[in-house]
Amino acid sequence: MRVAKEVRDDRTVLSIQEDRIDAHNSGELKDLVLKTLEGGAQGVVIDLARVQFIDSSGLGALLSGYKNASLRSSGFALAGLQPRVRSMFELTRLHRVFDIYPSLQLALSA
Amino acid sequence: MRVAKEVRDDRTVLSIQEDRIDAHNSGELKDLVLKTLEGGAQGVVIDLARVQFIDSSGLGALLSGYKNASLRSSGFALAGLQPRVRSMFELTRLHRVFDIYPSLQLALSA
Amino acid sequence: MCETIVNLDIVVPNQTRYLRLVGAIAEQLAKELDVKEDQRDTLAYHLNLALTEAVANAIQYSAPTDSNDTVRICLAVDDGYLSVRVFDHGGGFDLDAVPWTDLDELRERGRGIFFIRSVMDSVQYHKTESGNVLEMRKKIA
Amino acid sequence: MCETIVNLDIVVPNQTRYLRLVGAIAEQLAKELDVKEDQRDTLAYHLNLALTEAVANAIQYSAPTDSNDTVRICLAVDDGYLSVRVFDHGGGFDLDAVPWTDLDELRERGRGIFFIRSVMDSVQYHKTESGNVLEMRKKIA
Ligand SMILES: Nc1ncnc2c1ncn2[C@@H]1O[C@H](COP(=O)(O)OP(=O)(O)O)[C@@H](O)[C@H]1O
Ligand SMILES: Nc1ncnc2c1ncn2[C@@H]1O[C@H](COP(=O)(O)OP(=O)(O)O)[C@@H](O)[C@H]1O
Repeated sequence: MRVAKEVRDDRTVLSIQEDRIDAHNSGELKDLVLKTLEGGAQGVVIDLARVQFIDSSGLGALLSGYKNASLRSSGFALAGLQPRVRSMFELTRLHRVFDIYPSLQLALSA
Repeated sequence: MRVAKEVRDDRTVLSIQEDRIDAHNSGELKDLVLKTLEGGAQGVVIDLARVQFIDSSGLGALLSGYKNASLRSSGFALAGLQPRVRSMFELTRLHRVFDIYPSLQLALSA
Repeated sequence: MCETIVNLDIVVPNQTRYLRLVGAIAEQLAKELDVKEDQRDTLAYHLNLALTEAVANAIQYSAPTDSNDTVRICLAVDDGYLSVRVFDHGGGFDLDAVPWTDLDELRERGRGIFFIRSVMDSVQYHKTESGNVLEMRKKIA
Repeated sequence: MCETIVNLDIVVPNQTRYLRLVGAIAEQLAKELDVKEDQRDTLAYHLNLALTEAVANAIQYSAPTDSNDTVRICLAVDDGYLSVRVFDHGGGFDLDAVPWTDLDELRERGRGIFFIRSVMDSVQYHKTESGNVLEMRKKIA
């Protein structure tokens, strides 16, 4: 999975460079988020602006990150959800669970 | 086939609104060009900017227009060929036959 | 008029890298169906999603010895319905015993069948001697 | 390693409106193949073109009584080759007797086989009792 990693102030931004998150790459995403949190990141922002498709395993990987961040009292936010991706969060009501921002910029200035 | 027809000065511009010209719609294109020439158009410009795919029947429809226009001493030009479409003209050497302009604007100012 | 209009039979290795291809083919099919323009994109997405989930399960729950095995998917359009069948050669399961996902539980798994049920009109699973098949249907006209 | 990796079997009505779907599926397949990134788009386009021409011919030259008939297309990837077969139920023809198109002649027709020959590595046509098949192959690895 191609992901651009960047540290901005106190937060680590993971920008997904794939148009699809599914069972083929969600395991990798999960591992990457966990490693980032283990590495001591105080906050993680996942930029999903390029992602046009996410399946249940992709939501699972993000939930894993969310739960792990909560345990460590780190921040965990999602940014740039495309309409199709957003609809998956609504269908599963996970939009009420995650910290979601329209864009990376808004996530970083929050 | 969706085509926008517009008269600009002494020329009729036919802008193809489809991303594909193939055996399904090339007959219609051929008829439309012939009708336009029969209607007395002094020059016809086909704007192909939106077309991403053309097959042999599509080239045939354009050749029909070219030949009919020549018989009537009308102008006949093509504009806005995308790379894939352009490559079809090169493969068949028809780029040496047709009057081809990079854009509609350049075709009209020629 | 009960004829099958379009029939796609897809066989890919049981590897997740082919999920994208299967989903993309389903989207292309949806785009050619006689549905209202504003519903076409949603239908395409839903088909992509349902197939991705079903094929991922067929891969994941197939027998581990089947590492050289393939997954077969059939898409058929007929009589106003789109039917999708995904075959697997694993131990099978009782679909009716899979409850609707409790959305308040933040489990990492268990939303695949939920998505399939949400976006398709009907889902059935049959165990047969020659293999198992998950069959999903959706009205399109 | 001589196994078929991907196999797509497509059946559509013999109507030109389905050319787009068949071409789009071929493009999706090409995009999943192990070819260099810069060649992938060209390969996808060439496959779309060859299939569009072959299926258009299968539709056009099929028996006129076959108006309820279908066209079958098989795409298979194996052993570094992509093979495409298009079946028709018309009178058939002698492919080897079709000359390379004289590009200086400005005829409106007769560039379909020319395109197929230009973009594929090999083309063959077989008449059999159960139908005819145009088989095209392309090396992909
Ligand atoms: N093809 C299958 N073969 C066997 N079991 C399956 C199959 N598909 C689904 N299941 C069972 O149904 C359960 C629910 O599936 P799903 O909602 O996709 O969630 P997940 O796969 O994430 O657990 C799975 O945990 C599995 O036990
Ligand atoms: N499937 C087919 N069945 C019968 N004849 C065919 C078939 N495909 C091609 N042909 C013959 O080969 C000729 C050349 O085909 P092609 O290059 O596609 O040009 P076109 O179809 O425009 O004439 C056709 O005119 C036709 O006589």
